[in-house]
Amino acid sequence: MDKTVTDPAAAVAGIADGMVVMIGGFGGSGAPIELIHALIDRFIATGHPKGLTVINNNAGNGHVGLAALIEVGMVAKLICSFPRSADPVVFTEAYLAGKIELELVPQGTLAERIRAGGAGIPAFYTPTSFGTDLARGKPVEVFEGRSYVQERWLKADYALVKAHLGDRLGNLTYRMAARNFNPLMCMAAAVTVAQVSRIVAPGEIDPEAVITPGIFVQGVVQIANPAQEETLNRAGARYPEVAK
Amino acid sequence: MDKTVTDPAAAVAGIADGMVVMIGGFGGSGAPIELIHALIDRFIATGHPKGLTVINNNAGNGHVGLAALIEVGMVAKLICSFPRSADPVVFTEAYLAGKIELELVPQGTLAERIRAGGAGIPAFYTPTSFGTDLARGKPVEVFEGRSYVQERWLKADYALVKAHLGDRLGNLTYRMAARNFNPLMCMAAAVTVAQVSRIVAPGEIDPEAVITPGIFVQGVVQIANPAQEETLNRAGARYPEVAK
Amino acid sequence: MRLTPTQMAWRAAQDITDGAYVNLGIGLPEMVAKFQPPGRKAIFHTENGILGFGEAPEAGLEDWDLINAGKKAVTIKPGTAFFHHADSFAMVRGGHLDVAILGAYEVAETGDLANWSTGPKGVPAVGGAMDLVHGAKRVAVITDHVTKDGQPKLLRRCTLPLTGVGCVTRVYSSLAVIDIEGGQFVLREKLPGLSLDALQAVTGAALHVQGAVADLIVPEL
Amino acid sequence: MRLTPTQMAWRAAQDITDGAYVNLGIGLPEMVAKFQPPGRKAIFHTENGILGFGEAPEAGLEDWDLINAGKKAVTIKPGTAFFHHADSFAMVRGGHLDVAILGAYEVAETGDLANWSTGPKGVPAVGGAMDLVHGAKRVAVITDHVTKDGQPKLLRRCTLPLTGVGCVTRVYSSLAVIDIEGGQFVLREKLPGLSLDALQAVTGAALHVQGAVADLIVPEL
Repeated sequence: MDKTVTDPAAAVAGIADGMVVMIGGFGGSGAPIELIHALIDRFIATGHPKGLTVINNNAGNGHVGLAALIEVGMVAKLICSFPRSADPVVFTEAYLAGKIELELVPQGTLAERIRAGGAGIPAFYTPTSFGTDLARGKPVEVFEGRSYVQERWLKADYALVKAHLGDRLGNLTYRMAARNFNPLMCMAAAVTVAQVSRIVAPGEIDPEAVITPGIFVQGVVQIANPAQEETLNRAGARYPEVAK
Repeated sequence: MDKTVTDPAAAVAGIADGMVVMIGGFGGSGAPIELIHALIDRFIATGHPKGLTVINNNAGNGHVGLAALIEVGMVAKLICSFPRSADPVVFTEAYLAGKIELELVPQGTLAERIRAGGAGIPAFYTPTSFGTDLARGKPVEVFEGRSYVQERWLKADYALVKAHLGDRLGNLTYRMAARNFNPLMCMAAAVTVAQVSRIVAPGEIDPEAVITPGIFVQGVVQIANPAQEETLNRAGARYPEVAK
Repeated sequence: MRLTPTQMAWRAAQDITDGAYVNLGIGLPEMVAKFQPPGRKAIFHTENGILGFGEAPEAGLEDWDLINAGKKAVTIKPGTAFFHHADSFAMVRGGHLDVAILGAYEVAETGDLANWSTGPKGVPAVGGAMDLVHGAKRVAVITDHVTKDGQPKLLRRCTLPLTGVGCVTRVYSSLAVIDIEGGQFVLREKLPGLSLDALQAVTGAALHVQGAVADLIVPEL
Repeated sequence: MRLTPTQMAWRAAQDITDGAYVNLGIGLPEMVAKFQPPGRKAIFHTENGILGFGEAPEAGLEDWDLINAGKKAVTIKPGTAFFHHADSFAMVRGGHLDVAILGAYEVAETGDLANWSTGPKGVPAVGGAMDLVHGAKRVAVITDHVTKDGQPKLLRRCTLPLTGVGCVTRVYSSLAVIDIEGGQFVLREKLPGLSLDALQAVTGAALHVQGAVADLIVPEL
């Protein structure tokens, strides 16, 4: 078994119009920029995929990565906790113009809903958001004298994640806080594709150090020197490049 | 801050009559034998603690560790998934004699209930046990056309776990499949005491390699060469030693 | 004339594809791992937190921190991963396993399985079976076709406490390979020397035939 | 005469005990970390998966995989641990944090907090605040006592969308330290030059006095 995928274009080739796509990362850390840009390339070339529902903690920053995905018009709906950033202009304009739907979810609930999707738990109760606008319409139940809100799992057709090392069986490690939502999204998607800085031979990752076991990963593509959103934004980058 | 505890006796000194105690391990792997035996020593010397509710995957094997805890009469109730072993005579006799109460829980549900206790999730839904005797009396709900059983969290007053390395902040690693329920129990108990093979300085455990972050651990005690249940049982060991 | 446990395990192994994620129940199903056809490598999962473990070590080389769900010593190999019990059952319950193969006391034509309790006497023990039957994409059973007393184990309805409802889709018995489809037993293979009538006589529910019934041929093992 | 944001952060820091696990909200609360009294070391948690992180690196030495919830670069130090978002919020929701200190638009005498939405206009953003207010053992707020327009931020009832119900137990304002007990604001400390009447005049609900009210004295910073 070899889950290696040759390039980012091949890695995202299966994403179709209207799919639900989880994209890892918290701000720029752990964001799979090259996979997102490969998806944009496909859209520029073919007009697809479009009408995507994207699940990410944020809503993009500047004009690269997730922001660029929104800017070119591929995203119909965003499920996130914090659609603000240093430069949130792309999402803000799309949202205020009514061009993109927003489902706002508290960050811990977002993480837990994704884990639940991966773990076969269709619903769970949390104290988070009880008594607030974000609990509106959701069932409430009292356990041991305290009120809790029922939340549902989140699943996806695809997850695009960024990891550090990966082997051809799909075992992954992450780099510091770039871990964040990535391991959860690997669990919750029918197809998970991970971009990794280096593909190593099975056994090179210590079995104790595997964060995402290969069972949760369907494709691994090597991007040796991945771009970092913060660095791109400080350089004023745009994707696709305007000059093209 | 230094969570180091000098010896097993001090580590278990706070466990009182009637408490709920989670004990890590799957069979002998990851079972904190020395902590259990320290608890037995206290009972032999003082008559306390007694009437404990113990949560473990199993019900002990032979006449050491959890089996010995049951044999000396400290356990009023056991919550477990699989009370069979190579030599289950202690639990079997106590159970058939009506001396110990048993709550049988499917293994994945047991793990998830403990995690839920640690994660502040009072209840969740699982497909496991739907339509079986073990779902009797539990709420059932249909999500997306499939039936699920509502399960509640499990929490404990104490967790006794076995880890591999630990630092004085309580960060822990485990050894291979000895990980099992241990990290979950650390999360779900008001007080977690971990026996570790070696106490290391903070920073000696790679931040990427920490399995249980110190926030979940209140005490760390070094047991340099921990006994292994399988080895004790093959040698026909009993605790406390009969010859004493 | 019937298959030995080893032969049943061999037959079950022929249906496991290369790269499949597989959980094998304690006991007889564990033997399936030995009979993977050449060129295929399944990845084995054990509930206690190992994916991609290897064969048993030589006697005397056991490490009791490295065991499977049956508490037998196993080994690691390149690509092994360790994880805790909640992650392990996320793999199970979340539908990430391709196949689970379990033992059975009884299987019903509805796909119901009973394999954890022989009734109110004795000590009940469930382990991970109830999670596996509702988690794996395909749940199969390996079982003698009849009990030690010659009574059918394949029934219209289970009489023992259930492990899961409508979960089993294929039975590898000592006499036949039977699928469960639409609430019926559908016969796929039977021992060459065994007539359909003879097989039906030791089966507690109607056997249906859809298309050809192949000969169940396994090597001497 | 009122405290600067830095002085409010200093005051809040005085209540954090040695070894406490603390989450500091984005912005003003982040400053609390700088003012730990000598001999005390809190352990700081950030929602995006770090426990026990260190101070900001020098400019130019940032690693953008090592950031806090405010997306600012931080550092590791001996004892740091990384984990994923579900484990991070298990720490929060599971009651493992000792203290969370957050900013506020409004705080009610009931302990209700509003700090995530200024109403239907603009883009709403909630982040981890709703989890923190129901997770940490103690939830405190740092806030100017009044809005930029001089209107009270401490109210009988919040007028903006709530972050949490009955969750705040202490407010460090630019004028006073106020506890919330039994649905009342209980004044604990106020600036020495400020009369109770003057403080009440800029507070949107009754201030109660139980025992002595101490002088709120902070260093020049």
